Amino acid sequence: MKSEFQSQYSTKVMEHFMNPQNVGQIEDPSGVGDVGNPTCGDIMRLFIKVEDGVITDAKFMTFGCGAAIATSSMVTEMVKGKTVEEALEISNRTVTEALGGLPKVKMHCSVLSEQALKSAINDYYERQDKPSPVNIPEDEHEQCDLYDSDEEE
Amino acid sequence: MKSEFQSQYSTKVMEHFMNPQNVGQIEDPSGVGDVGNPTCGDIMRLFIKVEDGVITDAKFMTFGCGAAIATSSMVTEMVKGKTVEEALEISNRTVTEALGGLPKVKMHCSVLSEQALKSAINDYYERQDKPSPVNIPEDEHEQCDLYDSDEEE
Amino acid sequence: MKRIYLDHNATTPVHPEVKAAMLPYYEDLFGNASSVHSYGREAREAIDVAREQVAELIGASSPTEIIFTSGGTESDNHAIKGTALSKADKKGNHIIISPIEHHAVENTCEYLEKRGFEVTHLQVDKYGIIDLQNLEDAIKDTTILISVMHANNEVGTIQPLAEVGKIAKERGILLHTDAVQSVGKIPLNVDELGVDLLSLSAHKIYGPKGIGALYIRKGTRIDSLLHGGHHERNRRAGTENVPGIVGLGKASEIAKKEMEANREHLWSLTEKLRAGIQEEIEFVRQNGHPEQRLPNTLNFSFEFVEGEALILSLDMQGICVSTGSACTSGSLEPSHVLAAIGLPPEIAHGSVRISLGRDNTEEEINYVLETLPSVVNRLRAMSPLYADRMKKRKEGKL
Amino acid sequence: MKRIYLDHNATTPVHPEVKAAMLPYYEDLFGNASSVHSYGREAREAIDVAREQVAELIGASSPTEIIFTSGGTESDNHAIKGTALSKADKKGNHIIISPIEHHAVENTCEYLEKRGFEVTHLQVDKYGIIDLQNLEDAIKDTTILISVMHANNEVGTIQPLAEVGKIAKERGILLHTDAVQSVGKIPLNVDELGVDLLSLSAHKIYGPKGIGALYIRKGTRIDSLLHGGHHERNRRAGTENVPGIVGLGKASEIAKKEMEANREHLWSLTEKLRAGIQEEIEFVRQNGHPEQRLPNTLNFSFEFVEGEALILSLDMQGICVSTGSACTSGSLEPSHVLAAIGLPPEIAHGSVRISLGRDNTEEEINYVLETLPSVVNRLRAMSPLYADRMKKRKEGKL
Ligand SMILES: Cc1ncc(COP(=O)(O)O)c(C=O)c1O
Ligand SMILES: Cc1ncc(COP(=O)(O)O)c(C=O)c1O
Ligand code: FES
Ligand code: FES
Repeated sequence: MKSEFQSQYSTKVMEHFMNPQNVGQIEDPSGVGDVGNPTCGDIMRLFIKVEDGVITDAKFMTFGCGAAIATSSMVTEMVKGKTVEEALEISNRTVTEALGGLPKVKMHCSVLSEQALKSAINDYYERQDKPSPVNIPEDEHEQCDLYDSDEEE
Repeated sequence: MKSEFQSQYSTKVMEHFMNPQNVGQIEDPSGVGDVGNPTCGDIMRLFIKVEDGVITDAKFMTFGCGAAIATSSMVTEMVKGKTVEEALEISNRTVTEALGGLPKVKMHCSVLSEQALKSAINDYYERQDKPSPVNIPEDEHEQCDLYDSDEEE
Repeated sequence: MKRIYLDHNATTPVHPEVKAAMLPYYEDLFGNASSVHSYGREAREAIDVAREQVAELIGASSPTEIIFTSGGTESDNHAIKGTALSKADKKGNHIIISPIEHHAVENTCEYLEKRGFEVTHLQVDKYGIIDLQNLEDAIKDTTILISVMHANNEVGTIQPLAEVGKIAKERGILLHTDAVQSVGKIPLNVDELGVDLLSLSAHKIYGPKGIGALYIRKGTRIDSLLHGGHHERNRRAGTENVPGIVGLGKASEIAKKEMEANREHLWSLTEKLRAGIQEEIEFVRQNGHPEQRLPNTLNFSFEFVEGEALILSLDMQGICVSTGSACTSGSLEPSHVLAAIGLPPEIAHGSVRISLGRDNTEEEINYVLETLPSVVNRLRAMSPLYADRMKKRKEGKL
Repeated sequence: MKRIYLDHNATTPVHPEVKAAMLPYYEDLFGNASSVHSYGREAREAIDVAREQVAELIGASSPTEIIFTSGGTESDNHAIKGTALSKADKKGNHIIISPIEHHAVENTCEYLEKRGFEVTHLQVDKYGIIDLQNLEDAIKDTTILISVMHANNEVGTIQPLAEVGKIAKERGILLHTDAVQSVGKIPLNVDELGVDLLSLSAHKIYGPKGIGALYIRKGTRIDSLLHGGHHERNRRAGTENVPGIVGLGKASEIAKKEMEANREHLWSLTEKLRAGIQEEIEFVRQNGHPEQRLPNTLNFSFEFVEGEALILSLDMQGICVSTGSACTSGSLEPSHVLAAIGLPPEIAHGSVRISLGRDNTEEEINYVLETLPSVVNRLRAMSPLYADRMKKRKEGKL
């Protein structure tokens, strides 16, 4: 009940926001995903290094809110050591859960992290000229302004 | 400025309310005034005794608010010792002044005291079959509900 | 002089624990609940707790059904105008209210009437209770809202609201109740009553003035009254009154905890007072329902005297009571509630409401019973109406 | 960790003297100001005093021109809807507002628009100042109200309101101003400004939350927003929030007395801060007018970083500031004020409002100047936008 009115971040989110893991670029990446829109205040750029079908490294650069930075950090942590197929199982829900939840108004930031990951994997397939099995999820909302539409007037 | 928002009684009003002068009836009055309307919550009955054109005694009975009782007391005090002609000079304004003012919403109670006095004097003239010089003032307001009409909505 | 306060339906002192709960939010924890930084988070958390406390008191199934307002008046205005304006042009424009509603409901409906809405006033019996058949008959296809108060502020009568709730539900009409006087005083559950909208106010239950709440049942869509920032999930704009909200929350918690004890205490004191008055004083009528009433509220008409003179005289003896509702005391209208229960105006003018609170004692009631008769007698001794009546009695005409 | 509060435009702590003035009205002097008995009279007197204190602060010619409300939002809603609904069907239905109004004005107008009113938004220059010719051109025969805020809450820009007042008067149109951010901070006189309606709020000037006032020039007739009892001379129903009103009165008195000293203090601190930021940090823009601004308010855009991330990071260092207005921080819309002054959205997203208060010290400003650059740098180090920009610079493309 309480969380419905809560617009606060969990301790886990704040940890990843203050000490984000895997910030930076990979010099010679296997795939790069670049999603978001500066007009809406968020851009996420995710780099993966794939060796023998396994993601051995992941890095990110993000322009965005606290949740965007924390989910970027979390998603890069989660993919490392996974096979590409396993990585495709990661969704905005699993990222959010790993962070101990996100305020309702910040859910779309976790969608962004899923998009960034999938688009990096997509890029990995394309660079290899392989058909991509990836379905990049659409952010359900077209406009930047997400809060209003969800709530009562 | 302050008094516009004040709905309180002056010390003088409270004195006359708590210790009203001249309560009662005159057994053999020279004139009686009976004004007001129980439906509106106020009735004032004023008795005068006139000897050689001079008001030698005055008494009242009042069903009404604090201001009604205080103005009754004050007006009976004011008329005693005055000639009938002098008594006719007394108005709701002079009664109110003698009481140190009244809240705006209570001004009509002082009108009632003027009406009661004038109607007693009128009665005095009529009992003597003399033409009455008295003009009994009309309460400006026809309904009981006076407060609203005066104020903003 | 010691003062005896018997006007708790007008307002109550803030409970010491409520005040203690509020104080930190003025200086140390003064943040704006919308702020992202730590001051804002502290304020937000305090509001969340208070919302649950209020939800608990009225049995709301989720705290999200509670929005905070500036008091009972705003809650009433919000519920009624919010429904009217959101439904107008669509479903209809007809509103049904009881004839003994607080002015916050009545005058809001009057305002809507001037703007093209249709308002039906129900009838009540001599105790102030509405008639359910009369309600059923009043309903039209265009009826969008029924608003019936739970307990009356002047006479204390409690309505058969659960029955109203059933009718409203059957006919698919929203039901609002002004529960400002019943919340915290008698058990109350929004589901059992079947209400969609419920108004309450903190200062009637030992909370601070200037804060109240509106219960809005999940799924009920009404227009906002105050537009602006995204506060209260877009339903009530304005920087949250954090200390006030905390105070309302705490007052709700205490009211729930102490309700049973207070009810018994108040019922026994009021019964003693009622019996004493009826024994000691002639020409007195009790107004309102003798049993279906708030445990703290009594209303009497003392014939031949005027109410303001009576309460001023009592005030001089240290006894604080009121005529009808505090809101009309500045005006000279006789109470519309007393008129609706059929009291003739001259008798309505002599009415006094005595509303007790948790701190009143038996000793205080004894003092009132010693003092009241002589005060009434003093005023009757100068009343021409009383004189006439006594004369008739002497003449054997009565 | 010591916290440095630099978000005074969101809300302020209650001044210790204000709190001390309020406290007696919770327990000992808890009466309902409408009550006839002694508790009521004590409350009434306290309200009378407060009304004069507020009237004094804004130069109203009579305290009867002040009504108390639940805050700035209610005052804005009351002024605008009250005018619209009282004039509609008679004079016209056209309202003119600036494009940088607080949501309490903007969303109220948007609501009215849906109900058939016509609303014109003026233009502003890059500092946020309206154009008087543009205003003259916008006026129609049907214009019933102009609403232009005195000082902006996000960027601090002060409008040439006295000029607007002249135009409004000439054309016989009511002028409302939202002066929530200017009252108590800069000298202000309702007659010199020529306004008919003015909104203010206590919690922005070291008073309590949940209380404000609306100035209504004598003779201005507008509809009520809250209907009910005869409070506030029938213009605003609801049991008066006595402690709140006393607090607003006291805060007004103190604001008047301390205004000059505070202005100087705040101006010198903000100038130091502004100079320091512009010296220490690259890619930063000041928003709002550099001179025609509130003495306590600065607004900067830090390019390539997002505002929420920046204020959260500062919060971790004990520095409390905000992005734009506190009311929109829960939402993801970029500020409409920054959009109106022509800031591209991606830059608007990196904006921070720093609003100082009477208790801030030079030491605190020094700490901010030490901390802010590294916080900005940390976020830029993870920003893809910054990386791209640096790459271009290295490639000699800029
Ligand atoms: C039944 C009822 N409804 C509404 C109100 C108004 O509440 P508030 O004074 O909080 O505006 C009151 C009290 O004044 C009341 O008794
Ligand atoms: C310019 C302006 N107008 C109106 C308001 C609303 O005032 P309140 O928070 O008292 O409702 C605020 C502050 O939130 C403001 O800054
Ligand atoms: S990145 Fe869009 S709000 Fe989080
Ligand atoms: S007698 Fe009518 S109010 Fe005073």
